[in-house]
Amino acid sequence: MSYEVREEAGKDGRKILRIPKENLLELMKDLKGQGYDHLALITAVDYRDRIELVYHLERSSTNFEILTVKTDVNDSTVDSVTSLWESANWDEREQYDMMGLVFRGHPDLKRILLPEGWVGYPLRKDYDLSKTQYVNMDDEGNDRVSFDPGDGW
Amino acid sequence: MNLLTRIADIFGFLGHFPAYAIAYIVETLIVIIFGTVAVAGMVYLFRKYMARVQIRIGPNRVGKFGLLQVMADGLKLFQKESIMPSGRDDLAYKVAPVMVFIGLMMGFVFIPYGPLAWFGSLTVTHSDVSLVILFALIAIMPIGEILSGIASNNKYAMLGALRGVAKDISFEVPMMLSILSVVVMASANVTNPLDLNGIIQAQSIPFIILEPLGFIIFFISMIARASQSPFDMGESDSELVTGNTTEYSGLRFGMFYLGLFGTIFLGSMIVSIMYLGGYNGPEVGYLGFVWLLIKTMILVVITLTVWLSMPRVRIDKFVNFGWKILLPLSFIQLIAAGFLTLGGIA
Amino acid sequence: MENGLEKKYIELNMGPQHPSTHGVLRLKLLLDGETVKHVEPVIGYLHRNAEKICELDYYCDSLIYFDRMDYVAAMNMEIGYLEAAEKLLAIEPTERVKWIRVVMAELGRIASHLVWAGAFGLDLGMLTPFFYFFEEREKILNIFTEVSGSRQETNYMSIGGVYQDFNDKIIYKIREFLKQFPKKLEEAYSLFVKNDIFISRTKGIGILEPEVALSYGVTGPMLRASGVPYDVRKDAPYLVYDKLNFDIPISKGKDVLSRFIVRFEEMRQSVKIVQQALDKIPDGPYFNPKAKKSLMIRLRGEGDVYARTESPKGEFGVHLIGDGTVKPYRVHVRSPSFKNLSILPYLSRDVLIADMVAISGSIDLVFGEVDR
Amino acid sequence: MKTGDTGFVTTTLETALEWGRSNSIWPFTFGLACCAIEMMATQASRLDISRFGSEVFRNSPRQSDLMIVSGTVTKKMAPRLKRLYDEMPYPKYVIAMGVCVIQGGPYNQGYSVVMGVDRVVPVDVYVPGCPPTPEALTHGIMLLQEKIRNREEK
Repeated sequence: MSYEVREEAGKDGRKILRIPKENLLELMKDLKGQGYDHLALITAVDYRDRIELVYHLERSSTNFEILTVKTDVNDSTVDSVTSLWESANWDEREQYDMMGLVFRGHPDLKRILLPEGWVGYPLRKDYDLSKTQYVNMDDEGNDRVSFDPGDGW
Repeated sequence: MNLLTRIADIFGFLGHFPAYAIAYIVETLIVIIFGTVAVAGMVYLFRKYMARVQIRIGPNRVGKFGLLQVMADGLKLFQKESIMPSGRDDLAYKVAPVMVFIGLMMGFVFIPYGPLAWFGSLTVTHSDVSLVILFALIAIMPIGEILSGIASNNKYAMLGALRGVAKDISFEVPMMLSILSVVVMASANVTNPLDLNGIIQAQSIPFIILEPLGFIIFFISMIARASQSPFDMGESDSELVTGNTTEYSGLRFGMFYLGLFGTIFLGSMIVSIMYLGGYNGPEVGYLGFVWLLIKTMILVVITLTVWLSMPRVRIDKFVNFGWKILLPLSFIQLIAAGFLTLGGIA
Repeated sequence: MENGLEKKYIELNMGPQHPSTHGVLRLKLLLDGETVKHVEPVIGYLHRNAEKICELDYYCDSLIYFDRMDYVAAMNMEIGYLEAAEKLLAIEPTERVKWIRVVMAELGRIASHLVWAGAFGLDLGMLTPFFYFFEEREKILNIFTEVSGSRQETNYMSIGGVYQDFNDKIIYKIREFLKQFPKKLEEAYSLFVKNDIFISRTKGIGILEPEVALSYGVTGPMLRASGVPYDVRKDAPYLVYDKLNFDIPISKGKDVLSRFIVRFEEMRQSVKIVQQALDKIPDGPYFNPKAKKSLMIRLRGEGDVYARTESPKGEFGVHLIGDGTVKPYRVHVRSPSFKNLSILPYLSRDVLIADMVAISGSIDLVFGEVDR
Repeated sequence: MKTGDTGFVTTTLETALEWGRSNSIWPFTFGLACCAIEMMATQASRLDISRFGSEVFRNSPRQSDLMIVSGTVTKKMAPRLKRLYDEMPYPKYVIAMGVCVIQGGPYNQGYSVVMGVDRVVPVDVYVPGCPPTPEALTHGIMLLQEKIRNREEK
């Protein structure tokens, strides 16, 4: 192994691997090779100084036992794992939408839940809830986001 | 003495020709009113029946037992704003619902209703080829539906119209073949087998007993003609919103709505004339019309039950079914009809 | 779509309001006549920022947002959240509570599958079964009303316990329901599977190979219909599922029909589970005294947990992080419908529109959960 | 209240038309969220709004009279909802079902929910609850009927 993995135990007894961001894709490839064929979830947690990216993997051969992989992201870019699991596609789009993480190598990285053009990433801790944004639609059905209450709802 | 001559008698002081002209118009109006009321009654019945099947109550607040429900619907549709989509083909858009409505009502005019008590025969007009005219008239309706889909500049409507075309051509041929077998069988007994009256008179044994296969083919075709479930691909709610009528509102939609139920009623009537002996029955001279109505209502209830319990057929499967199963079967029953006729059974 | 070929295709926009999109799904279709060439699901029309406002509320308050995620199976959602929250706050529910929760979860599963079956019938153009299923569901909602006071979004459970103990009346009601339900279920089942048109609409449609399903993260009845026997209740038992005797139905058919059959079999299994659980409920408190109502908002948790439960749609995971305050630091939900929906473009390549509707119906979408 | 100068005939006609309008409210199949399931339950056997003439759920906005906004209206959905409302022909009515639709409900501290659908379309009847029971929605429809009969202009 050319990368270092720190192992931790979670509060609920899960095995957690912590890996530097650079080696993430490498580790994921290895894990896929070890039979982790089910990517259950990609989560991100904003700790203000860094964003922690969490992958929950499951292995169908051994009763879907769970393995968590964590990595810290400081500059909000990270390698995409869509080439390994198809399910990463929408998950990564969601994290891009909600947390502003940019996944390198993602085939179609755009907002998934919020309208195109939304300002800010809502699940970040520094997102300002008091600034209301308004959405309107043009004739082609594209969304238009603005801060002007007269334009949209 | 039939209804027509009775009406003509009332206007007899005008002379022979004007009296009959007025009588024709009046009776046509009567038939159209009858048609509308019958269809409205059927809508009410359908709603009550549907509610019954679905462990509900159905309309019961408007008038006694909700009898006026359909009237309320009609009044409402009458005063609804009629939104017309931009980019429509104006003439076709406006003509389409009228075509459906007129086609339906004209169909009612050519039906031999049979005699009823004092009124005598209720039939409006006679023709030696009323069968041909009737089917020519109800063939107008699908054109209206297709036109509505193409004209309203909406993709759902367009797809609905395309499906309608695919559906119509795939059952039309078997339907016509089964009509042909009816004509063949009728020609053994009567001299005017192209007249609906002749067909009824030929059925001392109802054709459903002689030709059950033909009956089934014709009945399926009639359900498909009414474009109701399971053959409602044209206006399939869950796929194409409401298909060809998506862009229609108000009274224009009301015409389509009436057209849908009216076709079920008219179709059942035609089936009962072609295969169940129409107004034949005990006391024909007095109760003929009642027999026709009873037979029709039985078929209507069967049709509605099918509507309520069947999922929609996929369009390509239906086209396959039409060409690969219905068509060969209709040839078989045509040959069978020929043998029956030659063997002197019919 | 390569070089200008798409000019030939019809672009059709289905939704966000469309009768068969089960809420607010929008599908951008490219059609070649009736054949679907490409589907792009657009979601987010029901994005209600649940994950964000969970961070603004106390641990016990977040429950209501979970109720409204999979809004047809609120009980299962509550269990999903509480599995995580109780682990994080180190409050173990009492033994009786666990059994009560199992009963409620399985009733919720039945209710959810009933709604699905009704809506699926509507998708295929079958009007009547919808009413039969809703009539049965109504009876389950009566039980829910009896225990919680609310029909659909029950908010019955709470950290460390449930809102109200089971009494004789509730147990009697559940037993009454169980007595007549299997017969009604079989009746409705035969309405579908004995119908040739239904079979022809579902058999061999939307074939989903197990490897693909796993790669897309599909779980629940969708995955089991593809032949993978993954059920959190068996593979990583929570509550008291390890003490109950039930089977995980799987099917080798991989198509829409087998998804239908699997869901119906699940309902039968749920009936079995409820019956067993009712017989075995132990006596005891229905609330962990550590989680007294007056202390509820002062509960503090630290660390991070990921709890999986089996919701009617599939693996429902809650990733909960506490920073030692009275409010969660981050809540993230693995919503099974979200993952199951992502396979729609794969399944509906080169199928007819009618089949695409059947496939999207077989996924069992609930938008509260897809968009959160 | 406006009766016009033509007197009796107009009034009678108006009454008849109002009678027709109020007894034939065809709702629009428009489900957004949780409340949509309760709307379906209202349609189903137990409560059966077909008794009031609201049986025909039309899928096309062109053919419906009543939009039951059932469930949270998000900002992404609001423009679409507005467009669907515009596509409905007059006279048209709106029932706001559930607190989310009335004022944002439990989600009103968030960023993506519209604080009440009355900012988007005019509402005739508000039915509170989360979600309102089918009984409540039925009551809402009856209130709407009453409102139509009493000629309350929007």
